[in-house]
Amino acid sequence: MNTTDTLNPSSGPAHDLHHHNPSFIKKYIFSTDHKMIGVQFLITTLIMMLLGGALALGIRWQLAWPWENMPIFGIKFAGEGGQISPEFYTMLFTMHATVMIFLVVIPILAGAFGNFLIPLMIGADDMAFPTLNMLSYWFMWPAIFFFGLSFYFGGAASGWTSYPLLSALPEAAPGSGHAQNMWLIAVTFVGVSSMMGSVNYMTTIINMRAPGMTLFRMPLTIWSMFITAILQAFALPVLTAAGFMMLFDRAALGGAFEGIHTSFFIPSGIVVNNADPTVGGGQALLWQHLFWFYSHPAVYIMLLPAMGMVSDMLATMCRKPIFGYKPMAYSLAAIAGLGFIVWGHHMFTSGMNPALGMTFMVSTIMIALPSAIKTFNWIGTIWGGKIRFNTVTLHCIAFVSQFVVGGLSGIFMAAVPVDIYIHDTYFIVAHFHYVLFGSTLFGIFGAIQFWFPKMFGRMMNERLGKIHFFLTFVGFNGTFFPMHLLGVAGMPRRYADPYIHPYLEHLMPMNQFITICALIMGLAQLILIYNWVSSIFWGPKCGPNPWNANGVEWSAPSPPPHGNFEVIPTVYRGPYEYSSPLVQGRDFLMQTELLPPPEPDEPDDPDVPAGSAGPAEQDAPNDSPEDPATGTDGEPGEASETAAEES
Amino acid sequence: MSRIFWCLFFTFWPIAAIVVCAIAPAMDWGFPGNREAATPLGQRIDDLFYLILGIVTVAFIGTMGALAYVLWKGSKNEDEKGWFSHGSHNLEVIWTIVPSGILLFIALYQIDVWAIYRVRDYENRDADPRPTHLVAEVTARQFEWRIRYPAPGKKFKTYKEVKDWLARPHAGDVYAVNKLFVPLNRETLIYLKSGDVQHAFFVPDLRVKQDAMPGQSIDIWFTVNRAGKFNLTCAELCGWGHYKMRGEVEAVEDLQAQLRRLKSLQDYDGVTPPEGAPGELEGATP
Amino acid sequence: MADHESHDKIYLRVFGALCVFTLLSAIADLFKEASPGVVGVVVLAIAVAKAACVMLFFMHLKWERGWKYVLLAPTTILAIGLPIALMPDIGWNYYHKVPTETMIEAEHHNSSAAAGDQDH
Amino acid sequence: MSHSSPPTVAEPLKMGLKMANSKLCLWLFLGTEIMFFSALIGTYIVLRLSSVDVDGDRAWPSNEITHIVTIAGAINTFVLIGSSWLVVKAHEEIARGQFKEGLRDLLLVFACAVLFLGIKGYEYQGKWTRDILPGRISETRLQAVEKAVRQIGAVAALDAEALGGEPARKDLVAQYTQLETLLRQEKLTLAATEDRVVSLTKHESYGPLIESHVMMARIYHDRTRDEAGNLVSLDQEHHAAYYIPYGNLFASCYFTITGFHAIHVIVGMIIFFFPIKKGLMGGLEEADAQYVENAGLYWHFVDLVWIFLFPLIYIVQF
Ligand code: HEA
Ligand code: HEA
Ligand code: CUA
Ligand SMILES: [Cu+2]
Repeated sequence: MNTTDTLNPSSGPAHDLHHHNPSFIKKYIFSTDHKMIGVQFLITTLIMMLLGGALALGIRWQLAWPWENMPIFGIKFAGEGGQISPEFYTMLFTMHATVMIFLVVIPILAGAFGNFLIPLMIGADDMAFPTLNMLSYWFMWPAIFFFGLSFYFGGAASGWTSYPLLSALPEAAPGSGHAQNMWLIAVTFVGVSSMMGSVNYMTTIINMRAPGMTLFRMPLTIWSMFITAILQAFALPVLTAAGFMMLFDRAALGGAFEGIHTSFFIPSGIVVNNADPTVGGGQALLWQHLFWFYSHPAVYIMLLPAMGMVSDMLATMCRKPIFGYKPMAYSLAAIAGLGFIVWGHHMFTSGMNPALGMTFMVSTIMIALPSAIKTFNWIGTIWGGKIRFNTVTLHCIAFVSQFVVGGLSGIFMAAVPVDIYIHDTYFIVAHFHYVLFGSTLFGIFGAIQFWFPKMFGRMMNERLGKIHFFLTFVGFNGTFFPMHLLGVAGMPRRYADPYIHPYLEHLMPMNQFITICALIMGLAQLILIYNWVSSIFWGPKCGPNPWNANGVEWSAPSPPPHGNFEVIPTVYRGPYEYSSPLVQGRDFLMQTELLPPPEPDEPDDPDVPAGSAGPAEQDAPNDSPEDPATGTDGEPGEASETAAEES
Repeated sequence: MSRIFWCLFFTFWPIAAIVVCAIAPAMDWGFPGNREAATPLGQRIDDLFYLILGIVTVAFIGTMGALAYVLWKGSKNEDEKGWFSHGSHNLEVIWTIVPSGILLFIALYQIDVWAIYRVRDYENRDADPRPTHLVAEVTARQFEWRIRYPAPGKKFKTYKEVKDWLARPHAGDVYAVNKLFVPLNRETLIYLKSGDVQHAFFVPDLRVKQDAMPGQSIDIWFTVNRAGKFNLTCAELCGWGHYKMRGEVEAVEDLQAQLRRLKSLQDYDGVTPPEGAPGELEGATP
Repeated sequence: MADHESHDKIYLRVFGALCVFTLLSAIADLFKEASPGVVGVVVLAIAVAKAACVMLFFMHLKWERGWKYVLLAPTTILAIGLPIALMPDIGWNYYHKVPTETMIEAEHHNSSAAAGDQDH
Repeated sequence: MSHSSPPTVAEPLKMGLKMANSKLCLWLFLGTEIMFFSALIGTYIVLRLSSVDVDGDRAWPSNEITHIVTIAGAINTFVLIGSSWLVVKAHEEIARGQFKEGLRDLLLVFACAVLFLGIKGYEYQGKWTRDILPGRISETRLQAVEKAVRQIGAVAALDAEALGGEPARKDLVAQYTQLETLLRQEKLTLAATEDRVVSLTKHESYGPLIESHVMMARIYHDRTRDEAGNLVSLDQEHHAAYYIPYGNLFASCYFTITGFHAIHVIVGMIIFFFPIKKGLMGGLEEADAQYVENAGLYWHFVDLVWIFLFPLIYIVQF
């Protein structure tokens, strides 16, 4: 029931379709329309991606030609003659990772695509709380501002993992005193933004689905967004708490508060840079636990939405129902569930209790299982399809294959004894770029192209798209595949100049090769940006459903008006009825299409109980004996029962 | 046309990946020095690595082969529509059970190695003979390794004695920086500490890595079975000079002789010349 | 929602129970020198009982539908699991803690802990 | 479904839970809050457990030393419980249309929140005056004496007038120099240094300044006066009380946890401010029951956290 909160302006009546023409500022800047917020997120994150990439190129420059003057950027950033100093190098990779993770991947998935797609795909007119949604975007800006300040103060310099005491004692990393504080504040803002987003998404998905959109008729994108939101809601507060603790540990106050700071992570008797010995009694290892308790689920936050979107895109482009819809949904939930109990695999060599390490190892290895199920089901989806080899498809296939590489390298590290050797070497760097760039970003590139018509009512250029794909794929593998070998050769991460160690000298040519490939890949991104921007203005116009897809979003006009749908649509079936024998002359059957009455009971659809297609039943979901969403909180067992009874 | 190109593309690149891996050892892109580990434990780690590499290669070829196959089939699909199938229960079961078997095997198979590397009966450590193998206490600092050996000839009998030695400096201790001597073919026990931030003691040739946690003293043990000098590096970000914490571990037949030499250098009062040539000064604190 | 009066009564009774519980913990506190272990268990049990009262009645969970389990079961597991998972590493000092001045002083200190007066 | 919302006649077609979006969202938000406090409290528990002395025995400072007053905590628990009860009452009354009673109860809730913060502030103040603040606590005897000498140095740097004339200043500076010298000999003369610091407080002109500025002297005196206010003899027991092993860790946990809890109380006050304002202007309506219910849920959560903090911080010895 939709009780109107008179005191809460953000939850107005859900179906108010009388929207008046808003002013420019309300429409494009402080917009509460989920689509505009999504686009705002998208633009912001794409710009940030360029920035993060530029920082990466700085890293690569130093590794290929250590201590040489860096072209272009060197003059801007590095001070003395454009040379990268070791401090600057530390700051480079810290900020590279920070920007890529907190300002690109997380906000582009949840913020941009989550916002744009959730209401459209479930057939709602907007998010449950549009104002909260807007705030979640605008809380990104303080985050960006403080990250910017962090740059200005010299850059946080303890890696994106910020292990104490390097990060907790200002004296330990001279020059990054304020920068580290700004970094922590910024991360807190990202946290607040994500928290606001995630509770909003969960509420929307649970409560705002269009009539007939049962849980098991939701596209996998929605499933993945939902599960991601759960992960965020329950893992992120821990990082926020830890971030506050570290901030208080670092506090340097004056006046009556002189000398007050906490000591959660600071043990006693530590002498850093000839300062007085610390008094504290804290535990440095504690941070790692709290940090990874968030940051491991975070890597799945950075992957699951891409998995969901790729599933939708693959089904559409192969003109085939998704292979094993329910296993796909369950394995998403399983990854999320297991994702909460594996965080210790980042700490195998840190001096953790070996028994605990053993537990974490077993759970980590087992998390490959749901991933394997998903991989096989994607391949199954392609199997027997009528594949359209367009840019979207290529990116999806790249997603699958690169995920396999990244995932399989994860198995090496999950094996503790092997991790003893490869921990903190470039093997790790290879692993996470394969999963973060190779899977997630390829998925995102595909999704940009796929939903572009819905966002702007125009198509993106195919030829440019393919060139971008080719260069990115080749450049990507050229960059990151050799890093596995660097890792096995024992090259540690975060080294400004590995070649002072004799056993690494011979790896310089390989590093130069990597840098050249990274440059190619970086340049290729400019093609994407060009393609994206020019298509907004000059791309060919398209109708509501250019891909002949099934999802609810494709029944809205392109781009959808404020309020999305003329009338709130009714959903009659799952989203993957491609090539259905029920319709002749075309190979798609939209979720919102009402087939003529003599229709049989859709015997081929295992997910929809017989007789559910009739509108009569759909009209009275409130009378159902069970709440349909009772089981939605990552407990698929319950969900399946209740959802089946619902309609 | 373009379909064929992309099918070839996605068929070709996994092959390229495998070829690169296959030629890697020949190109000296493998383990450091292209040699096996210099500790028995490291050799087991290598074996595990190759075992996982094998399993993973099979999985890789399998998935990439399947992917290439379905792509080729799909690109040549002349039917009006795709195959209307929502999946297969049997397949689903197979590809859940088979990988879970493999994964469980990997998980259980290696516990043993981990146990040898790390697990120790702490309840009974007073009875544990291993503390008596104590060789040195290594303290990582920004940006060097400080090493303290017990006085030459000193023997430990119980854990309590070891604990006492660790608690504070003792007369006769031998100090060194960035150069650690360890005995050959005998178990070495090192207590690792950090003087400031977190570091990690990483000797690639020995496949030994352990973080130095501030506030803790962590024991590592290994047996070197190849004489020679090994690079010691720092594997945990510890500040701007992280990359230059270069040290060396040398396995020697007669550790005590080395300690005595270091000791005499340390006691050198500037008048009586120490034994040995100036060249041997390396590894001693001035 | 028919019987508001009875709700009011339930609330009052719950409030009374909570007050009694609080009093009990305050009383238990007096015995903590004698048997700290028992007192600890007792007051924590009281806290759980109090929390249950607040959640069931004041937060209406008693009258809510199935979603309460779906939301609260995982949350509770995670919330309790986190400290438990931290225990082997942080709580129990698996490795040797480097002895510091503080720890050495603490040794003498404990014997003379009860030095202070109750004011504050 | 909220058992209080009035039955709606024509409900819009809707999937999902029969529950207001705002309430659902609030519950989810409480889930995140639970995790937040779980991290803080978990940290406190494990850090406290890990605080051991050289023999591995627990060495967390006792309540007496850290000035934890159980009775204050108990009263605060009572205040919060009472306010929780008042909230549900207010909710019920507003839903029923008894706005006057509802408003009264809301006002009482607000008053309870103020009272809670007042008691909390009183407790904080007790820590503040004894410098039981994170980062400022001496954990060893040496540190405490060093700190005392530093503070005497600060007093000695004041101008002559404040110190009661030029001769007094000269005397104090001389004393300070001597203390410095003593301190450099470290442990050998710790006791002597201590005694000297205490005796400085007897000086007729600058004695009061020392007593109020030098933390060690103050705590020393607090603990060693008899009924008549005279100093009694100093023994080993009293030496111990002005330095607190693991005191900084205690203060870190204590202030962070209770501080975040207090912030939540303040946020709760802000939340209750709106319906109160509306009520004072006579504008409460039945539909506001939903808002009050949601606000109440939040408030009960704040209460819940305190229900666990009270035993964990004030009572349990682990
Ligand atoms: C999107 C992000 C993402 C994803 C999805 C993953 C997925 C996985 N990760 Fe990764 N990881 C990161 C991002 C990610 N990781 C990052 C950023 C870091 C470094 C952080 C830092 O230190 O800075 C990291 C670090 C990291 C470590 C720590 C290494 C170290 O520092 O020493 C470990 C160790 O266990 C690990 C393991 C795994 C495993 C087992 C998976 C599994 O989920 C993978 C499962 C998938 C498959 C296995 C492939 C598909 C399956 C098949 C084809 C079936 C057949 C396979 C078999 C039978 C084996 N990761
Ligand atoms: C989503 C996450 C993500 C992404 C996309 C990337 C992308 C890249 N990363 Fe990153 N990386 C991380 C996450 C990511 N990385 C993380 C988490 C770490 C760990 C940090 C740590 O240790 O703490 C890391 C660390 C890391 C290292 C290791 C540093 C070290 O340990 O010393 C290296 C080294 O080569 C590297 C390289 C690259 C390269 C070449 C790219 C390329 O893909 C980039 C390609 C380029 C672009 C996409 C943009 C193109 C821009 C231009 C052409 C310039 C135009 C400029 C303007 C308009 C301003 N990364
Ligand atoms: Cu020491 Cu890195
Ligand atoms: Cu992880």
